[in-house]
Amino acid sequence: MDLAATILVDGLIYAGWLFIVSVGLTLVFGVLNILNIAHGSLYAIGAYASASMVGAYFALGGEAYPYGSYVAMILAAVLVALVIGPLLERGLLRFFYGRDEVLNVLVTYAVFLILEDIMKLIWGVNPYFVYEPYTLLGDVEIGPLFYVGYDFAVIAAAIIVGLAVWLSLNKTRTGKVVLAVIHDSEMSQTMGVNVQRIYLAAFMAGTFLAALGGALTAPMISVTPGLGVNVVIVAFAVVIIGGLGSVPGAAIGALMVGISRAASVHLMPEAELFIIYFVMAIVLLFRPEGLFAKTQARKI
Amino acid sequence: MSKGVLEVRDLQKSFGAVTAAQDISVTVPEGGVYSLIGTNGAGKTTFVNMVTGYIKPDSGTINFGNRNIAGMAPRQITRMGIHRSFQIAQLCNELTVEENMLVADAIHGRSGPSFLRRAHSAEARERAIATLERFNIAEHRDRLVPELSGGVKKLLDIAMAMAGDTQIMLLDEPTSGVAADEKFPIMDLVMEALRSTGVTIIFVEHDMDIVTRYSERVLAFYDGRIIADDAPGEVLSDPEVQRYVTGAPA
Amino acid sequence: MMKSKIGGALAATTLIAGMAGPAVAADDTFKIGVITFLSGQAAESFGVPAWNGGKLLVDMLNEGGKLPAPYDTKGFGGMNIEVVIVDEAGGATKQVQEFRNLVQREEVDAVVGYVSSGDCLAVPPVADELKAFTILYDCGTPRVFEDGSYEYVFRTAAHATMDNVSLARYLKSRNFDVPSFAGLNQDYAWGQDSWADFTGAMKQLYPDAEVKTALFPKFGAGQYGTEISALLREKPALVHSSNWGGDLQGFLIQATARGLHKRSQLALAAGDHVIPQLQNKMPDGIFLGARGVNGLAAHARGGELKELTDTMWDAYEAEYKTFPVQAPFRMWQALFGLKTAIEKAMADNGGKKPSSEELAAAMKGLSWDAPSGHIEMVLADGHQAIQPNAIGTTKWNAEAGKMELVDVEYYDARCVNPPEGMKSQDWLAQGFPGALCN
Amino acid sequence: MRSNLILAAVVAFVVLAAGSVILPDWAMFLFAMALAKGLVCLGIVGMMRGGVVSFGQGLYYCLGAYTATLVANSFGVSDIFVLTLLSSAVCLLVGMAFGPLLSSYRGIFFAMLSLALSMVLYGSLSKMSVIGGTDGLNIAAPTFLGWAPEGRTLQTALYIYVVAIVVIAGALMRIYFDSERGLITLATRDNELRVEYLGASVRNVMTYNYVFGAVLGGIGGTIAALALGHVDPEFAFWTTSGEFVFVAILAGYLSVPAVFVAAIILEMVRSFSNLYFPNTWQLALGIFLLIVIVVLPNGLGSLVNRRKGNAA
Repeated sequence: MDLAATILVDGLIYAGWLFIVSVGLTLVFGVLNILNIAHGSLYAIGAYASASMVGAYFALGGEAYPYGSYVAMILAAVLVALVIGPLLERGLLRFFYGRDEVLNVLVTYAVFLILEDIMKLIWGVNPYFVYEPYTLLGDVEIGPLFYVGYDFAVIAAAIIVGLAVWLSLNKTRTGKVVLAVIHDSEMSQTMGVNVQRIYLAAFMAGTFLAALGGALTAPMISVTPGLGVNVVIVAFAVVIIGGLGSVPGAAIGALMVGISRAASVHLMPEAELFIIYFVMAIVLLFRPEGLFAKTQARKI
Repeated sequence: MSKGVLEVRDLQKSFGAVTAAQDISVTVPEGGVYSLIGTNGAGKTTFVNMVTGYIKPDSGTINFGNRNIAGMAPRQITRMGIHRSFQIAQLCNELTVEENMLVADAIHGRSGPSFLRRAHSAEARERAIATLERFNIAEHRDRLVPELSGGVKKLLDIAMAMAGDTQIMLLDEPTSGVAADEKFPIMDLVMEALRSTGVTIIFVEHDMDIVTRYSERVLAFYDGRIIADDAPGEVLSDPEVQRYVTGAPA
Repeated sequence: MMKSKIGGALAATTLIAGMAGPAVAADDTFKIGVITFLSGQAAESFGVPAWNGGKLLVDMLNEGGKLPAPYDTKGFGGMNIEVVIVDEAGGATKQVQEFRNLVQREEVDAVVGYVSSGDCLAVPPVADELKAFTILYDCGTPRVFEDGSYEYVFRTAAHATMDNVSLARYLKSRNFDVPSFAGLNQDYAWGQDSWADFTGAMKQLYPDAEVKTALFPKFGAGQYGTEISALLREKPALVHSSNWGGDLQGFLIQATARGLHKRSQLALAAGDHVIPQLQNKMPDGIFLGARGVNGLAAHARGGELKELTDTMWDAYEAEYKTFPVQAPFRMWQALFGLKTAIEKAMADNGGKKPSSEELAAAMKGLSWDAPSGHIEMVLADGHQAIQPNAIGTTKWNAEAGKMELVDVEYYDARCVNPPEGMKSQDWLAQGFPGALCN
Repeated sequence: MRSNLILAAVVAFVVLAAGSVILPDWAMFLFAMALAKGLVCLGIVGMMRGGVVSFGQGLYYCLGAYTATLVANSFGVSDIFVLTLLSSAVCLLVGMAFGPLLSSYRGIFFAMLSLALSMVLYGSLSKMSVIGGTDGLNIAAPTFLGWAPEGRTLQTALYIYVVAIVVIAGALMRIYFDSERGLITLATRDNELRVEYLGASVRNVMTYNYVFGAVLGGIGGTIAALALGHVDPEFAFWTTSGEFVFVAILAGYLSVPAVFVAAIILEMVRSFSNLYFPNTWQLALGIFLLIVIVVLPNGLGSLVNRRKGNAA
């Protein structure tokens, strides 16, 4: 298969993963106006949870229906969202709404540090493996190259997540309210929207998406401490490029980063490290608020 | 043409489908008090915003001091002597009234703002307080902005705009957000303070009593156009103005 | 006058600092500071297993008589061993501060530590400044003693050049045909240096092998899909990787799933430590080293060190339910070296607890036996160890249910390490002058 | 008023310098490092007064450190004054190059763009094996106008040097904060529109603060490098910058000395939690950060320097 096609496929696979890990970040920022550094930790927790769940699933004789392991993975993400989401939002973040953006970044930085060690206390430092789901879907042969079916499942998952988020934002009543809050929380408050519940819902959704990212990644890596550190920076870049708070932006950002990274790995490996910051810098130079940023004119 | 004259020619501005200004042409000679009337969205504030650089006109010229200032940055226009106040008073909420004044003083201060000269120096504070006294708000000097009444905020907003040498002063709804019984006292204060400096005054106003009481000339806006430009009496008795602006016969 | 108020606050903090008094080690205890990774990526692969091994050995020594001679005496020269452990995570800046705290606040008698090459470069100058006896037990970069020379600093493990030279020699001695090769290494000094060493060695042994692509994914990237595609397209005969820990595990899982190991021979410079986790997910037929005769290679070696090796091996397996990989072996050889040096010094000074000077004098040019073989401090004027190395091929033993190392080749220390006074890069460039291979 | 400042500076210098006598060696080193980092944070505080926070001060911290190291290693310059001057000059130039570019960004975008810049430096340095890549480089102990102390004397000399620079920089920044431009900066944080309509350039304000931050960062980096004897790309990593920001927030923008106290407190907490909780020091640090943010929303400075009227 010719190079361009390879780059495209690799780029899409990576972009799919990127989108899943960043869309939650952008959603949370859009609604709570908090750039959540702990997003990476939630991703890691999702990975650990999924590893444990799938492990347990097979330990309880899941071999009979191996495909059930995918359900276990998603359940893991749901579980993380249900437990940690409310804990963080109700227990901590709600006290910082309306405070300075950068201060809030620090709050989540602290959360990030805390979660890093808590994970170690729960799961120890030894790696977890859930290899099975990764190979379950067999190989896909494209020209001379083998891909794992799972890679394309990740792309599919990304598309489903994207559609789900988009639909629930634009086609449901709650979603419309969320959009209203994203646009202007004070105004929607005066309109009698229960912003508190929206915030909680949004944060739990964000947590779920982060955890899902981790859960889906778990089978292709060894789940070890320090997993989240690198993810969050990449996710930042993606949502900054796409425009903070914009779901389609996250998608475009993921595609841009994914494909340009694939291109650099194939064409000039030495540039891989920079490519993401390069894309980000270029975009911000021409669109200081990112591609799809919400821009409200100020009334004077 | 003398330096203080503001000469506006064929200003056009539209936001998407909405036309906010079309063929706006008007000459404002030096000195005197002018008022802009019109319903909301008629184009008064757009006019003020274009003259002061907040909005860039699509086309047309704004000549002042022998230069076309259309599309210049607000601070450049301000430096040329066209100052403005705001519908919503633009103040520094974390600073006291006096400090707000000191900011204005520091910027218009001699030889540009300095890295070394103390902002709270005795001279600076004297100047600041003097200005505050002219607007009769000196007693609030140590209070923070959020503690102030709407009227005092308005006065401070105008007082800050008056720092430095002002040739034209645009007041965007000076009495909006001011208690009804405060409106006239405040207008009296402002007019007295401004007239003494001989600046040209252009103010946007909805209250026709205020318009007739204070302005020598009235520009009536409708649908982005100037539909009348004359002495208050004439303008307010103009049928078109009555239909589109004041609503009822004066 | 807020400045002076703050000044007061500052004086207060000063006092707190002053009050945090150190616990001075008595003469019947020998206090060592141990620095290794307890968090972050390197914890799981190196830091924690290393210290598990270390803790085990310290307890055995404090009890005494648990080990074959000459290590059957109690503690260090009869002194009880006390340990202060510090997490190595956090970068060289933090480590330099922690080192000063260990020496000046905790007043340890010796420091044993450092997996990260960055830390190994940053600490020695401070160690000399403070005249603190320091053993670097794990880190790889040759630069430590090739770019500098230190009085009180010793490295009891061979530097990383050995790993990739051995790998290249292994290919040659098994006359494996390498028309072309590619590399996937972590994008930081370790990966970059390993690749440089490997290509350097290959240039000597396989002059006309073509270098396909050199990939340097970000450290901790986790996702290698794109890199693997690139390797699959290039079809090199051999793929070299010095990845470790999660990065290596992730790469192997994703590479084997896509059949890279069927298309190209995988050669892993330091790969042994992921076997306990990957088990049979590690494909057969991979060439791998353990940065010394460590782990499986040591267990398979036998010889006169069998008793010592098996004692440690069995104790470790009993305690931690898994076999020891490279990291504990390197910690052991450091602690055995320290024991030997202390006891030598005490023999010279009449049994007193040795000072840093006496320890340094004793350690210089020392040689001793460890489970990983005979360690000799012969490089860098007696400050840098050389040790034998081994490379083998993975083979899953289905019935035993464990991974084995077959076709293991052992290399003498002097065959895969440069001679005294020669920088490893020059040694590679000049075709291993003075190498003594059996 | 000015006499007060001078008096305060003298007091601060005496108190700090006293440390060279009171403090045990390890603490003196810790203080020296903390003060050096404090200089970087002072730069961030300067920007905070204008309403922006740089998450990329590691860029200048690292740039200063590498400039000093490379100059020292390749030209054999070891004089601390020369090295400090050189690296602050380099940072000044780089700051003047990026300042105007960044000055039109605000809030999270300013933070993230500055972060991206420092991460690019981090990446580039990691790639340059010639200058040690991620392993970094060592730098020899500095000399002071030809005087080459060793051991405790060297530490003391370094410490006194840092203290002197801290006091001078602190006093200068105080003068700037109290100046007309200082007040305009505060006004900008509050209401940019007003400042523009008073005829001042907001971008200009932002640029100055950024450039000052760059120079302070460079000086801090140089001193840190000389104290550590080692530099590596970690100096520019985002977590390094994150710590600087934390110190700045912990200190708040009201008081200059608070910045350095905050820096010292952080170093203490970090060093002790490292020793007493080797396995959970991140947890300890994180909890400490949270407590501080909750208890002191306006920073340490608000304890000693309530703004007029802010008392409520």
